[in-house]
Parts: sequence; C-alpha cells; structure tokens
Amino acid sequence: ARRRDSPNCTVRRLMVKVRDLGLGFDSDEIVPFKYCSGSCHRIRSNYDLTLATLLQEKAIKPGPLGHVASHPCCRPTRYEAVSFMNVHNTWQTVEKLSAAECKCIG
Amino acid sequence: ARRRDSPNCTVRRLMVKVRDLGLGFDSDEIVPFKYCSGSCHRIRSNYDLTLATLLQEKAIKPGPLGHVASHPCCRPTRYEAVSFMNVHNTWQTVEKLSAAECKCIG
Amino acid sequence: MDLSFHIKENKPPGTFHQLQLPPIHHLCQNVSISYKLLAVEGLPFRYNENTTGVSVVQRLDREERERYELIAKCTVREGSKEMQVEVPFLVNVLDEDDSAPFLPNGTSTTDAVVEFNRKEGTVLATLTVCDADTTPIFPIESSRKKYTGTISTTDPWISETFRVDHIFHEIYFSPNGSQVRGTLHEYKLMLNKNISVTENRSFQLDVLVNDTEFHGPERSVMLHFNVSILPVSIQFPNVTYQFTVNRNAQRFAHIGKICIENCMKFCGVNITYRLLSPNASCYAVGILQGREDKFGSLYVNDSSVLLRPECKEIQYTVVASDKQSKKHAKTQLTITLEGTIIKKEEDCPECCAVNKHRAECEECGGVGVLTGKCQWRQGSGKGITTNYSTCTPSIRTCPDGTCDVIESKDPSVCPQDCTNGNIIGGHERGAHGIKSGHGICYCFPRQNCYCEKDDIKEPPCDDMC
Repeated sequence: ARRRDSPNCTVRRLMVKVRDLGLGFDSDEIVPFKYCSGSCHRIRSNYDLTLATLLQEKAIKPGPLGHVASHPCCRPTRYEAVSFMNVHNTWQTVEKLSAAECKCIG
Repeated sequence: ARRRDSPNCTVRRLMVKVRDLGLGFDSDEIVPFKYCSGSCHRIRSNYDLTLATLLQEKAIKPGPLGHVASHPCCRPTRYEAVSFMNVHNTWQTVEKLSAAECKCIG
Repeated sequence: MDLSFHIKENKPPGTFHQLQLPPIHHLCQNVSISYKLLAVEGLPFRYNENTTGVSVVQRLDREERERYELIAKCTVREGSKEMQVEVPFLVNVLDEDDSAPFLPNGTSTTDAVVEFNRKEGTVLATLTVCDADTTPIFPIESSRKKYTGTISTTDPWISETFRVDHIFHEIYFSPNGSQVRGTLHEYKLMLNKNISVTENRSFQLDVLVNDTEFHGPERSVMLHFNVSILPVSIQFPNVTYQFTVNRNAQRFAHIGKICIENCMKFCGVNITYRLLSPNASCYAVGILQGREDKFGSLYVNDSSVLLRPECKEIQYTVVASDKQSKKHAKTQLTITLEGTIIKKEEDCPECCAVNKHRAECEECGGVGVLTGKCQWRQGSGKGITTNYSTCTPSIRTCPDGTCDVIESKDPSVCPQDCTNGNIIGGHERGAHGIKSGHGICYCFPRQNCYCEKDDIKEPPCDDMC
C-alpha cells in the first residue's frame, strides 16, 4: 500500500488536568495544552541529507538522543500563558506553557 | 558515578570523503563537514517540561520519532557551501552543506 | 418615600416643614385627611394640627444627639371607611465647631527616649487630643490644617531635629445612650534627621495644639514630651573573634558574621567594618556589608592562600567605625585553617546549583563551598514548596530566600536565591530568586533555572527520522 506521508508540522490540542502537567500545581481544573507535532521533511537541506547519511553510516555517533537533529524541528514560534485557579482559590498563570503557533525551524 | 552534564550545542567537525556525503558526487576529495551537536537543555521552557511529562506519561503519542521535540533543537544558524573537483576535473559547489554556526533554536 | 431633614445645631426654635393637604381634602365633602407625628415624646419636635406645620421647639445640640427617627402617620376617612399610612420622619443634626479640644485621659505629658534607634522618621512618642466635633476626612489636608500641632521652641537645634506628625480619625461618644461621632487627634513626636551616637541631652519639648476654627475659650492645648537622648557607644563585646576555615573552602565561602555590641538594635547609625591584616602574606579573608546590613560578613576572598602550609593561623584587626561621629572600635579576629587538602574533581561545574542529582552534587566542589564539596539539600518533594531539593555550597545560607551580600557578589554562589533570569517549571518567584519550587531546582548561572521532578527522562527523539 502507498506509504502515506507523515502529517506536516502543526498545532495539536489536548485537554490536560493541571496536576498532570507535572509542574507541581495543585488544582482540579482541566486546561487546554497545545503542542507542536509533525514532519519537517519537506524543508530539509543538503546539510540534512548529508547528516542523515553520516548518522546512518555511523560515521557520526549521535550521542544522547536529541542532540543531533538531521532535519528542521517542529517547534512553537509563539506561546500562550495558561491560567487556572488552584485549590486555595488563587489564580495562577504559567507563562509560555502552550504553543500558539508551530513551524519547522532551524 | 557522576553523570557528566551533556556538552552544550556547538559546531563539530569531521573530514569526509565526498562519496560518503551520500549526495551522489563522484570525487576522490575529502572535505570538512561541520555539523551541530549538543544539549539544549539549558533553555527549555515550561512548554518543554510539560511536553516531556506528557510524553513520558504516554498522554501524547510521539508518533514517528523526531516529530515531537520537547526541547529547543541544536541546529545551524549559518551555513557554508563546500567546493571540490570531481573525477572529470570539474569544480563543483554544494550549497548549504556545512554548518558555520550552531545555536539552540525553537 | 422617607421624609428626611437636616437641621444645623444651636439654631433657634421654629417650623421647618409643612405637611401638605392634597386638593381632594377641600373638594370632596365626605373625604377627610389628617396627619400625626408619632414617637415624639420627650423629643424637641411638635406637629400643629391646624397649620400642619412641624417645628423644632429648642436649640439642638449635635454633641448630645445627631439623629432623630420619628414617624409621620396619615389617616384618610371616606364615610365609614378609614385608611392609615406611616412613613419614617428623619431629622439629622448638622455639626458646628462649638467644642473645645480636651485631653482624653487627662495626660498631656509623656517620655520620649532616643537610644539605639536614631534614624530620621522614628516615632518617639504619641499624645492624643479629643474633640467632640466631627472632622471631615475630605479634603484631608484642609482638615489637618484646621487642627495644628506646632513645636513651640526658640532652639533651632530642636526645630531642626524634631517634627510632629498629626493624624486623626473618627471616634464615638455616648453622652446619653445615643451614639455621637467625634474626633481623636494623634500627635507623634518624630526624629527629623539621624542623631549622632555622641548626642547626649535631656529637655522638655512642648507642642501647641490649636483648634483654629473654634472661637470659644481654651481653643488650644499644650502637650509636653520629656525628651532624653542617651549616648550610645561603638564597642565590641569584650571577646575576640575565632573562626576555623577548612583549607578546601572555595572563594566566597561564608565564614561568619562580625557585630559590635547591640548592633542589631541600631537604626540610623551607619557602622562600617574593615579588616586590617598585619600578616600580609596570608591574606585569605575579606569582609563585606550589605546596604541594609548591621553586621559585617566574613568570607574567603582568596582560596589559594588556604592551600599554603605556612598559613596556619591568620590574625586580623577588625575596625568598626561610625561615619557620622568618626567613633570607632577594634577587636582581634583569628582565622585558624584546618583540614587536609583534597584533590579537586575534574569536569565539575563551577557552580554547585548546576548539579541535578545528589551523587554529582556531593562529588563536586564549586564557588562558595565550605569544605571543598557541595551539599545536597533533600526537599519534601510535595508540590511547589520552599523546601525544594537542590545542590548548594552551604545549606546553612543557601537557599534561604535571601540574596545576601556575599551571594550577590558572584552569580555562581547561590543562583537559587539571587537569579533574576527565567525560572522554568512549577515555582513561585521571591523578591530575588526562587521562593518555592517543584521537585528539584537547578540553575545555570546567568541563564535559566529549572524546577522539575527528577523522574522526567529525555523522551526519545531519534534522528533517524
């Protein structure tokens, strides 16, 4: 079957309990968390092609994962803060928590 | 034993046969290939911390690897072209092949 | 609809309202309308059935009673049918400045002692004056000017050195069971400038309080402050200072505090501390003082000296001097070096706070360490707490929520307390640095600090995509 292309880099949305954000805030609220996901294959350069080859041929040892990227990254280019009320009925705002816009960068 | 901190994002250099670039050029020359590698841990944001938690808790399925980046990427911010003479003694230049400068972006 | 009236106190008796008989009363023979004023027994109000006029029968005194709640009753008769309506009939008494100031508990004298707190703006003592009249709080300045409080003296030094602050607020009197508003005026004797530690004098200072709008007798009251300015001495307790310092301590290690006698009580007195070292070759220790600190902080200034075997015991003379009076005091400080020198671990970050785990923390040294190694502070691990886990040069001073004078000298000493960079992850920011954090807080000096749970691994982001 035709291998469908991976979806391009875009914003995805998830409703998450504040407690599950893993930041230690104590609240019963559920907040929208938007993140960037998707392929950046379409805008690779000669550099990326060469790097991918050298990684595959083990000419370059990647080191800890994520430290050598052979394609632009799908990352937020704009963020949003998220506010919620904690169990002490105090408003809290977490800056730069959610992605407002995603692009392939680098 | 102490886990030494991963080195920060920086330019690294490798001498590579043109043939091993994987771009199909036929030349006996060896050229310098500079690429970006290293940790971008030091400039993560609340978004990255939360995304890492949700990935770890499988609240987000990462999809094909590399499509969800939970930290800025170590990528070139400036490129260099590389020139060499092929087996037919003709000069060839490959644009944007080598990294001239690396930074954590996104 | 309420019937509400305002009558100025002290005015002569007279009619102040006419209840109206509607035209129907005159046109229709079989309809009659009549009024009555209820709840007037014992009160200075009358209703005249013939003239339907309501009058006040004597001068009202607001300081006796400022509000009367009467009832107006209207009766309408048509043949055998009768209908009655009652509505509140309120009389508010407006105030006139007709009361002289008086002393609430008869005290017009108090003591005002100046000892350690010699700072401009210090309140030395307070005396109060009452007035049965009310005082509007808007505009406040004009009310304040109405009731003056001036230091009566011919001595320029007193006028320069003291000032009187006047505040007032509403209080309630209950002359005969009803509540009536009045005013309590407070006169605070304050220092108008810092006083030298050598100043030593006693005298009585008088303040004339004057109710400028009251035209009767005794419109002013004299307040008396028995002022005693005691001299204070700049001296060290009769002990010499002894500190031991580990030879593996690093630069900016916090050794201890130096303080003259009663130093924490002093205010408005600028004491500075200096070290004089006869033994110039072993000059390892320095002293620093924050702008608001009343003590000197001793710290390791040159850690290479600690490694020199010939430097065992270092003697200093500590000098404390007061800028204003040029007074100064001296004492002896002995620094004893101890401990065997341990090899410095390779590959260690310069700053303890960079280490995220106990193992790498306790294996490494860093700026400000006392014994050569960083210390791991294990937190409670619950939610966002001041007791977060972190790696520090000295648990005793860092993190403690204060960016002290030594920590502020170098961003690598205690970024947890001093950072003004980004703090990422669950946290609460303090005046400086991290007030509370989630899990483990670690910092990259001059860059970000992070507070995160330790169990978050680096998700796979392989590059073979």
